[in-house]
Amino acid sequence: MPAGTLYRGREGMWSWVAHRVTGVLIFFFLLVHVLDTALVRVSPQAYDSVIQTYKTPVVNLMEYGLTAAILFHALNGLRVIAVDFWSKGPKYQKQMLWSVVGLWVVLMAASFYHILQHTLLTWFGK
Amino acid sequence: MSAPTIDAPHSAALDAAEAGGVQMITFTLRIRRFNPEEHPEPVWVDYQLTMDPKERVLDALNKVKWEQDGTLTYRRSCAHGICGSDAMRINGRNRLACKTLLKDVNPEQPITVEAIKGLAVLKDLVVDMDPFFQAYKDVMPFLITKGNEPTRERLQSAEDRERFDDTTKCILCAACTSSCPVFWNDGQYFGPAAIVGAHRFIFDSRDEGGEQRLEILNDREGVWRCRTTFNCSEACPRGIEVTKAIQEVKRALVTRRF
Amino acid sequence: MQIHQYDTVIVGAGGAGMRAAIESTQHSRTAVLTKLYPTRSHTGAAQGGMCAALANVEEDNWEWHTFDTVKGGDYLVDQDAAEIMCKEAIDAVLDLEKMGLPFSRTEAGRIDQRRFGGHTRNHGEAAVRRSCYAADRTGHMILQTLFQNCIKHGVEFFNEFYVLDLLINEGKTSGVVAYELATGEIHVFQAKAVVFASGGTGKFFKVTSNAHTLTGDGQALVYRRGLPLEDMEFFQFHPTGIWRMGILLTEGARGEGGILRNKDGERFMERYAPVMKDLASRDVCSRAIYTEIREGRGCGPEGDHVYLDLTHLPPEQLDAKLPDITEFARTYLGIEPYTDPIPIQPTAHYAMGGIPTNVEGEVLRNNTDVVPGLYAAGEVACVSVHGANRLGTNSLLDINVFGKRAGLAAAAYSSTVDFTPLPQNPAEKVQALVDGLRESTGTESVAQIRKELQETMDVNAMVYRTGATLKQASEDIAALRERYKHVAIQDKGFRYNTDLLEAVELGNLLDLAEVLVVSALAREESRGGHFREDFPTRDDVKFMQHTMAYQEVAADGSTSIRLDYKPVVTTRYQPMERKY
Amino acid sequence: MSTDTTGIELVASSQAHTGKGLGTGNPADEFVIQPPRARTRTTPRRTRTNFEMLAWLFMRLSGVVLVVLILGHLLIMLVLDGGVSKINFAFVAGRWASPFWQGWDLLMLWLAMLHGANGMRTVINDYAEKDSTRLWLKTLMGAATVFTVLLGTLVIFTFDPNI
Ligand SMILES: Cc1cc2nc3c(=O)[nH]c(=O)nc-3n(C[C@H](O)[C@H](O)[C@H](O)COP(=O)(O)OP(=O)(O)OC[C@H]3O[C@@H](n4cnc5c(N)ncnc54)[C@H](O)[C@@H]3O)c2cc1C
Ligand code: HEM
Ligand code: SF4
Ligand code: F3S
Ligand code: FES
Repeated sequence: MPAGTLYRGREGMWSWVAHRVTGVLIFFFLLVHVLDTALVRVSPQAYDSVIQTYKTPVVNLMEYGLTAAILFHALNGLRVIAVDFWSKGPKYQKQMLWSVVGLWVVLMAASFYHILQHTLLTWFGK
Repeated sequence: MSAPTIDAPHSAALDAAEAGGVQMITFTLRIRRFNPEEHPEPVWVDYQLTMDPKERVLDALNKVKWEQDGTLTYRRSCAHGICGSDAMRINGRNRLACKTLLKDVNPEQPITVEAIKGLAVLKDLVVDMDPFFQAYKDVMPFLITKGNEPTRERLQSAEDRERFDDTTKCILCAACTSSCPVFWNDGQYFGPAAIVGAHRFIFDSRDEGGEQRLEILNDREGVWRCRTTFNCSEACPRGIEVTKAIQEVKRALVTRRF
Repeated sequence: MQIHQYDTVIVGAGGAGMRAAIESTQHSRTAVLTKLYPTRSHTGAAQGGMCAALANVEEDNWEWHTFDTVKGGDYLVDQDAAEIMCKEAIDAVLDLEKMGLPFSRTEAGRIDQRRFGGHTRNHGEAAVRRSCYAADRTGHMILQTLFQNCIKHGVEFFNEFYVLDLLINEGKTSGVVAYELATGEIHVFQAKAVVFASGGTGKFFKVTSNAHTLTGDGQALVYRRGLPLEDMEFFQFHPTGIWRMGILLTEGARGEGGILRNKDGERFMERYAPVMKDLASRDVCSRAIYTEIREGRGCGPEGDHVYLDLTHLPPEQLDAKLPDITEFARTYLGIEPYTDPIPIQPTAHYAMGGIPTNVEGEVLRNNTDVVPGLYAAGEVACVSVHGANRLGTNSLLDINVFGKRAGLAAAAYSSTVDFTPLPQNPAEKVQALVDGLRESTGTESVAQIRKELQETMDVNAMVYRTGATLKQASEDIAALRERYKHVAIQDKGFRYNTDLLEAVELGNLLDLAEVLVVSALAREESRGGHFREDFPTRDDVKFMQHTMAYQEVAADGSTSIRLDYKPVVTTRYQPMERKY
Repeated sequence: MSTDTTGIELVASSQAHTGKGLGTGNPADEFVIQPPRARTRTTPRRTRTNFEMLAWLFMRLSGVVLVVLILGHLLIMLVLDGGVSKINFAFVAGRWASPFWQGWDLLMLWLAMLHGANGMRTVINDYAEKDSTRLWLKTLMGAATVFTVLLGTLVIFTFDPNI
């Protein structure tokens, strides 16, 4: 696409792009997640060995990313629902979006240690 | 004879508006030109202009056409935002060229101008509007009533009139529809303008065709395709709360009571 | 070249064209040819309202409306036509309401009405509420509603088709020739009846409320076929255009209580029109403004404008009744009308003159006879209901009343007659015109000639005119017409060649400007919109008649203008001194 | 003097602009910049069912419920006592011993998968240009969904902590 033909949408458009991207991401993750959990039917060892790989720093970080995606999708999803069903929703969509982002940042910061403690512990020790 | 005078001091804005001796600026207008008779691919062309920053982008286009390159092609008529001819993408966003002052689109940088998205580009800034109008026609945008006509006007309270006021302002400029990401993806979606057109009648207390129109918009390509991206509301030069109108139609469909 | 056959062809899809189309489509096979998508027509720019003596809010009747129209037109109005218009006004408004037009409403749910310039109760006693409106978007609503009803009736539109010639054969209408913008192709439309509704011609002035596309195409091509143009010297200058830009601020603003003020803040209209004050008719207000400016009481550093003051009106009232024009002030001037007065100046607005028709919309080829099958309605036509000065709101009325009449008459005619054969090589003239422009090797620029035309018209043929200024304009136009012969265009293509069409339109403007100036020069009196400083009074003995201008073509192909006069139809009202 | 129109083909319809160029035979028409998919006479296809509306409603309702289910799930799995480090077979076994958590996870699985699948359907509809591509993608996605949902359900119901 020749440069400049991008549409410079505003908050509403970019939040939708993010919502869509995170939605698709979660969907694919979910497929994998059900598969790995299904291993509990195969044998405890198989399950535990897969879960073990989840505890590596790389996957742990991805987990953090996934949480970020789910959190954003969930919060923004609530915003979309508010736009749909609350008559003043469209008017306050931007304020709601910034609240979503704000809440998301807070929650992500709060869960930083909790989710990544495993990695932090491996890397930096106690 | 009493001659009431205005004693309010001149505001700075009024002084600015009336100031003599305009400060001209020189800037670049970057237009995405496309003329299939000459070249099958679109190209960006830069034009240097010196103008009063309080003039409109349409004035700048006119200046290019009249003084530099007569082949530049675009639609325009009223030149004050009332006819809907000149929706185009200015600095990446849909606007009416005649309602956009140069000073408001940062003339320090090149100002980019290109055709609206999602409709076939025929030449320069001219797109094929027929699919757009077809979608509008498809929602039956005319008053539908049953029974005998009254001899005088139909009565309508001021509140009932106010209910659909916002969507009567539409000038069918297509700025909204061509800003909608769902519409770009495939031209099948009815698009916000058609829904605005339907809304204007669905919420008119005199109209009795709301049910039919709702049924039309209940289509696979109807209101449900809207992803609430708000590009339409941002783009509308008439300040119509387009997304809100769409949501009202959705809610009317869900409740089917209005 | 393609040939099409339709019973009725309508040229133009503004208010008049679409109103005609709604009628004629129901009775005959109709095509509407329009150089713009219908909703782009300039009817959509009309703001203030459409008058009808509905008496919804105050006592009123159509006879008072007729009187105001006749007086407003400085007694040059054909009174039989004015009576029809004012009487049918009531149904015209009700028809629109039934078609779905969202009028602003009264408390009781009826169509609301507001005051407007020159509209009075009981023959001039006081201002009356007669104008039906939808905020300050009345024209927009009319245009949209008519378009919507055209969709309902399945009207067949040919969008972006420029009609460039009228075909007359054996003295009867046989069709039109059009140029398709998208492809550059020429189309011949054979038709039994043709209705011209192609709108105004304001673009020969620089400061104008008119759209870029109002170039008088209809008037010009009919005129070149040897048919007369009536009263072209009467052009209305609306008092309140945005300073320098000409964008209109409706008279409804003064109807809602807005006041004109000079640089001292004085409400100067009290001096010029003690009764109606700011709501005097437009010619009176425009002259008053220019007098203030000339006498040094204009505003701004150059003293070249006055103010429209709305600051004393409650913001809620402005939001509800005048939302668009307040937005214009914000967008284009960057000022806040709640707190600042708006700089304004008179702006070229409306052509009272045009193609002469009778009350059925039939086009006259001289003072008495019609061209069978040819109709005109709207601003392109001159019925004449506006005489020397149109009252505000009477044009939206005109396009509805006479648009409908012309549509009905055309359909009735075309269902009784056969096609008139097309002349030999029907597209010859248009082909020659576009080929000539495409292949021209001249050096003159369209934009430059147009600019000079607009400048001379603004200086010499505006609100105040004298023999000398008009002669100057006439010489300038003659020189520009000469230069126009060597005009060249840059776009030689076929697809969307707007360069070519701007050149064609300029040709029309030049011809019509010449007619305006020549007619004005001959009218040695002041009446309505035509004010001669060298003849400042009305002369009912010599000039109580309509000007009829004909193009005469000499053997060598050169053209000249022949003026003739047509009596005014007077029924009830004898001319009186005109005071507001 | 007149032109005889009997032999000439009369053109009656107005412009046939359908987004497929101007249809005038002008070679330049091939180069018109097309919209992604032209709206034609046969589209949009009227559906006349409430499917889209129900799907839309389902997205919102399931969304609200999922907020509770998924955020709760995340909280327990990733945040509370020890995060991922604590997860192993025994932990899962412990949870699924209770029908409450069985129900929770089952509902979460179904809602999330149906919500996700419907969301993916929208995405595919938007971006797949050809009808056949669309069909393929949707079939693939549908199959994956059905498989996953069935597998997950099976696992939850037939889970045996003493394996
Ligand atoms: C800013 C403004 C405000 C106004 N406000 C009021 C008001 O409040 N009340 C009132 O009564 N009047 C008002 N008027 C006047 C009134 O709006 C116009 O006179 C009236 O709308 C003219 O309508 P019309 O149908 O004759 O022409 P238009 O609406 O101008 O339509 C002309 C049509 O002809 C077509 N056309 C032109 N040339 C060609 C060609 N060569 N080939 C094919 N088609 C062609 C165009 O495409 C267009 O569709 C206002 C005018 C202006 C400019
Ligand atoms: C956590 C709670 C969730 C909420 C509140 C939520 C909310 C929503 C809402 C309201 C929509 C509709 C958006 C629209 O119509 O414009 C949506 C779309 C979507 N959701 Fe979710 N969702 C959640 C979880 C999930 C999960 C777990 C998945 C993946 C399996 C998912 C995948 C999707 C997808 C793919 C879309 C379509 C995106 C689009 O069309 O742009 N969502 N979500
Ligand atoms: S809703 Fe607004 S943007 Fe869309 S067509 Fe109407 S006026 Fe233009
Ligand atoms: S831009 Fe499109 S997605 Fe909806 S909110 Fe507007 S129609
Ligand atoms: S030219 Fe009419 S809207 Fe811009």
